[in-house]
Amino acid sequence: MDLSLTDDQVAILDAIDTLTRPYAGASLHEAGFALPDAQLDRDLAEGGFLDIGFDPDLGAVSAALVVERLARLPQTVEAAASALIRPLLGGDLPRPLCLVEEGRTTRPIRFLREGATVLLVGPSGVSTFTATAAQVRPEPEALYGYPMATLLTVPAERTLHAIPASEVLIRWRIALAAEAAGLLAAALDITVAHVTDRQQFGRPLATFQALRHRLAQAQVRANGVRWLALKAAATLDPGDAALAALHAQESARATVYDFHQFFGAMGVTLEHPLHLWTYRLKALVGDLRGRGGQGLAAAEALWG
Amino acid sequence: MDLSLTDDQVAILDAIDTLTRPYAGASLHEAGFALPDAQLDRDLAEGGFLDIGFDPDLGAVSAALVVERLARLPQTVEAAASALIRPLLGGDLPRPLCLVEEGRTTRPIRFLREGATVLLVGPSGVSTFTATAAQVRPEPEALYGYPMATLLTVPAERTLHAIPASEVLIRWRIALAAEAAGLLAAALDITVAHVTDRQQFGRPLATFQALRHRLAQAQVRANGVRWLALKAAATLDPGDAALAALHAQESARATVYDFHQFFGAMGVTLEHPLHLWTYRLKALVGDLRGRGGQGLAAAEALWG
Amino acid sequence: MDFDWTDQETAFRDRLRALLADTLPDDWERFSQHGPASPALTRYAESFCGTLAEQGLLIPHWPVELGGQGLDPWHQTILAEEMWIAGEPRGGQYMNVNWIGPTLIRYGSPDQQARYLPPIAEGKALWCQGFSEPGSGSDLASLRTRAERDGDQYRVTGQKIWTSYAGLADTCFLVCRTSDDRKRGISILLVPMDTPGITVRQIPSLIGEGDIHEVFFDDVIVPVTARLGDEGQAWEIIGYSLTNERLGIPRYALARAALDRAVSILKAQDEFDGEAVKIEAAHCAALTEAARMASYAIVDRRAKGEAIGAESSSARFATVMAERRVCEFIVEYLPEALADAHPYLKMHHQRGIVAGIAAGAAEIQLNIIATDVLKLPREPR
Amino acid sequence: MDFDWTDQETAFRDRLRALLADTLPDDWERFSQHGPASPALTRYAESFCGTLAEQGLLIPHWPVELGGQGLDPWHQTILAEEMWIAGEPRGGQYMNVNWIGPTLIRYGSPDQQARYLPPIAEGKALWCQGFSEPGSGSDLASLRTRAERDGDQYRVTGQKIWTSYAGLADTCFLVCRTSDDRKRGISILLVPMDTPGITVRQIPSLIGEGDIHEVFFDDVIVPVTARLGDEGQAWEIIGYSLTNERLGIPRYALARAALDRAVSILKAQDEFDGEAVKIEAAHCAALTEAARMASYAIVDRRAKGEAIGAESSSARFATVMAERRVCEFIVEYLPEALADAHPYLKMHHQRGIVAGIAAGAAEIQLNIIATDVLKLPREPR
Repeated sequence: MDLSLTDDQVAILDAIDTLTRPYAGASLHEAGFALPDAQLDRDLAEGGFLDIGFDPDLGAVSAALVVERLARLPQTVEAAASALIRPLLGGDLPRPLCLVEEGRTTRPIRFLREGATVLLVGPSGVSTFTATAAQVRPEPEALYGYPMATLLTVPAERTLHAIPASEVLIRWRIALAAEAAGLLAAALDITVAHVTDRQQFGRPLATFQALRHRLAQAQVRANGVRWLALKAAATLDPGDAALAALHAQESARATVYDFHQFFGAMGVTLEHPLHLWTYRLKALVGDLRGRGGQGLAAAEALWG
Repeated sequence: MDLSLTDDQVAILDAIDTLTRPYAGASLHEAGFALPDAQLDRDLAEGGFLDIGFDPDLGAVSAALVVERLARLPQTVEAAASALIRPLLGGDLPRPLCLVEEGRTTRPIRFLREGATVLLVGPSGVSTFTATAAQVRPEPEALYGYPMATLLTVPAERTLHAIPASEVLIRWRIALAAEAAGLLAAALDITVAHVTDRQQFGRPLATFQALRHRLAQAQVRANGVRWLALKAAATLDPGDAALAALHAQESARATVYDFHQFFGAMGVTLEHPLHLWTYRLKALVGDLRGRGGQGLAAAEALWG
Repeated sequence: MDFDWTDQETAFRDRLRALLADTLPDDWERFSQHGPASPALTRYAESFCGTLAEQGLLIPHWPVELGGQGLDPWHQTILAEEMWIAGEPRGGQYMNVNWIGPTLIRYGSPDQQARYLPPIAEGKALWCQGFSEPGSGSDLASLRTRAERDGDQYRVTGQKIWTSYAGLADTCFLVCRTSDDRKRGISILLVPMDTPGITVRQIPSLIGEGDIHEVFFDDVIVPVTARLGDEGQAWEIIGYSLTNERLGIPRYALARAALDRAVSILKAQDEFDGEAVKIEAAHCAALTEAARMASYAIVDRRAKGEAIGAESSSARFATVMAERRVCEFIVEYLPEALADAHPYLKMHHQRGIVAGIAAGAAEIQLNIIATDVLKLPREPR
Repeated sequence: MDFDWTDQETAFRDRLRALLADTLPDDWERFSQHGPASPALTRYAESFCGTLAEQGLLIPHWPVELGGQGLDPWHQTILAEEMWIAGEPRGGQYMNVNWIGPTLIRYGSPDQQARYLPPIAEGKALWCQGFSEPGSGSDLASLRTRAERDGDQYRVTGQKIWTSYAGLADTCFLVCRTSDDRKRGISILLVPMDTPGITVRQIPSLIGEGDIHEVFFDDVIVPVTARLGDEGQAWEIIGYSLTNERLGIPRYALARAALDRAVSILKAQDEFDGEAVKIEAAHCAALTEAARMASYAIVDRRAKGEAIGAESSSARFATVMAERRVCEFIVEYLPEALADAHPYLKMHHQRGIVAGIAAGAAEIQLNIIATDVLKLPREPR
């Protein structure tokens, strides 16, 4: 076992940090509910950062590392599906790649817009289509911190992919966990900064033990989600993937409330960016039928 | 609505307090895993305290109040089933009354011994029998804080009772919740006393905020379990009963760990009585298929 | 013990429900997604509260001599539950009738009562409460907005934040510092919001347009006659107000209603079929009902004229637990609710997520329970 | 990043499993319900550790020059996991090889090393650790057992509590006070347990016979040569010991093994069929694997010779979370395990329930994470 980053991985993450530095420091005043950034998306795509999963020498672990790192940004980029699932499908599909589970096609979908590739996965197989304007209803009032839209119809004519749905679900779960790991880390970071700065009763909030312990538990969870995501990316095992996604969804539930608690009223303003991470975490909690869905998948894989 | 005790209820609880005062103050040094007390049992039975549920003027709420109060004692008495379920069956069945769910007859059973009445409830109906020595294997090493035994065989010849199983299950859940309410209150009381007394880092443990907040949450839970149990006893509604039992089992899980945490090593000695309440709570957590069983019953009753 | 409603209470609840059904517009559920403090809801509330006042349902719990009917705390609770379940069509006026009015009745001068009570009773007033400041949230006694006495007037300078309704309110219930004594140096001024020197800035918010503001006081001149009670009496007056709002909003009731709505939607979609969703819904219901009963235990004592103490913090924390779990249930099982699919559930989420921070943070409730219910020795300061 | 075991590591684990299967008696699972500190297990451990020593598996991670094979932290972890999963047949000797021996190697005098290391290496020693006192648990620096210097000896008076193995141990690793300086006034004495003036009282316990004791020191005379390191050096020495035990017992491994066992029993009983039980089991597995990976991240750094800091507290707390949930799973779904039906699961429960209080309470780990990982400003004292 060797749990250090390889030299390649260090170089990739350094390059991402360099590329994203101007974005990380952007003014977030009145950032709105979501914060998409077309320029950042282009920069990342052109830099090849979303194609790392296509390189067999780098593989899914490196792709997961990229996803985790990008999820820490206040801006949102469709990276998780592109980096981790697109390699299964071949490289010529237009981004963003939007994941939809059969039977849940009426739910709001992250990054869906005209021209996006929609990936439909379920018992009847794996298929894709390019969304038209008529198929898409944008949801600008959605609270989730991602650009979202609802799919009005699913076209009968779709490209079928000769890969098992189970392979897509494994990678979807890994993508979810890797993205959650980055979101958790960023939300934790900003909350730590806030409570260190914010004074109540004549001392920083961070000096109150109950809060310290709850943030420490959030650290334990964020760390666990990250490791489970990376391990699952390494093994591509269905049990590992389901455990990683389960732990991610459970940890999102367990920590988001606390982060907002510690931010107090500031956490519900659009002038502070907390929601850009916490509401994205909320959006991930319902994926693939929520914790129940991941739990059953894990049980099937582990003890089925 | 009138949530005060009636004069009768006040009088009954006062009489119980008077009767049990010598027992409440008993030395608990090396009390062992469980602490049954035949004399206390006789005193309570002869005083009629376990027959209150037979009196239509007093009814199930008063019986639940008795169960809750007795559960606070370090000694254990089979009160819950006798006080709340026996009235359904008629009064001539020998105590203790031991509850067994069909399909789960091999699980250890509280208070089971030769001569006890075993009540079997399930889809095939409600029946009772008097246990013989040959049917019973005592479990002196069971950790649960109750005298327990395993039923080796279920006799074919049993007394059938012409009451619906659902009626028994409603009262079983209320009995469970009422007993849990008393156990939670007593475990909370003794933990509060301990942390107030115990010094660490030069001050009482009770002055550490993280611990204070966790004990405060335990208070909220104990209070909620008590009210849900009493309300369910008043309505005898299947939904109310299932919610009360669910909240009791969930709250037992949520608090028992903390109580032991705050007692530290003292909580695992037999010289301190904490386990007499916490391990009884553990025993209740698995009843009627645990939280899943109560949750499904509640969902059926509320939204079925 | 008796857990039943009286016939009179049931009839009162039925009457409220009928009135809501008759009065609220057809698109009310979508409309009520705007926060209770939004301009849209504030305008609607004036018409709605007028209707309530006509029907004797705006201040039924006030004393008869002040236009009320002297109804007991159970009726007050039923009123609060039904209004909150309905999305609080009274808007910000719920504060007026629940605690600002009663506080003025107790502490107001005859002039203040004559000026402020009638508009409240008619459903025409809108107040905002100037409590929180940028450096002082849970710790009210640390507030710094100053009112300097200058003859028969005060000169007020400072800043309030998170102020709901400030953009449209006519009067501010302003807590400010008149001396350096931490608690006894605080006084209350009743300040018309059109007084020169007051500036209001809306803060864009996740939970709805117009919901929260900053309010700046820049040499605002307020006559001494606008002071409520004595100088330095604010701590006592606020304590009294809190006894009138001890239980806060009956959030458990909306949480349960939202849960029931979510379940009915899931059933209609054939998605209330697995064990996981049913068990999670049951946990939510257990928490809402535990919070309800803990709250009713306090109402019962108020109805009997008994003193209410720290136990109300236990009921409040129970309510926060319930709100949290219902919000999480909907996010997990009906994520489209937070987009545009189910306005009633979105409304619930928007109001529910602040349960733990509004009107006394959940952690403050835990402190109170630890110290005053469990009688644990205090933390060192 | 590479998450695979090497062939050598896999072979090492297989060899351990084969040895355990060959060596442990048939009734081992029932037998191992007695705590690792029970007389029965302590006696058995002497024979078992003798076998391990013969096979070169007792101290394989010690330096070659001291009889070990210099195996790296990954092998040490595999050894610890397999032994703990098996119910720790080394009994109390696991302490000897994991930290008492290595501490003596670093700080012991030549005489001390010559006296104490060979019996440890042969599997014949049993130590107890004199740390906790009635008034001093998590706060070690508050200990009060005094060692008064008197020429070339110390006179020790005081009381230790919760002392595992004390009833049968031959030597005590005693932490005591040699001056009033809170941390620099603490020293370590290596005290034969048959020294006059030592009295041991067994404390009856939920978790097994003989598991915990009080130890009274009444004018116990200990030669100065029995002091480990310098006077006042205990704080430093204990700090070093902790780096050798930073991760503590690999409880996640037994928790996962117990979970798998419980699931297999439930399946055999046709009770692993509903969603609820499966989802709860999956939550348990997620926590055990999260704890495992957090622990491996630390092992990886140790294997690379990097300094290990507060991150190990994060792994330890993750382990406590996992232990707790697995214990709760078994109590809820297989309650008979805590009676007499499934000795392996009862053994797990008995050892698991102290995860949060043994060897640094869970709350202490959270303090460390808050201060040293998250870098939050400290609490006021």
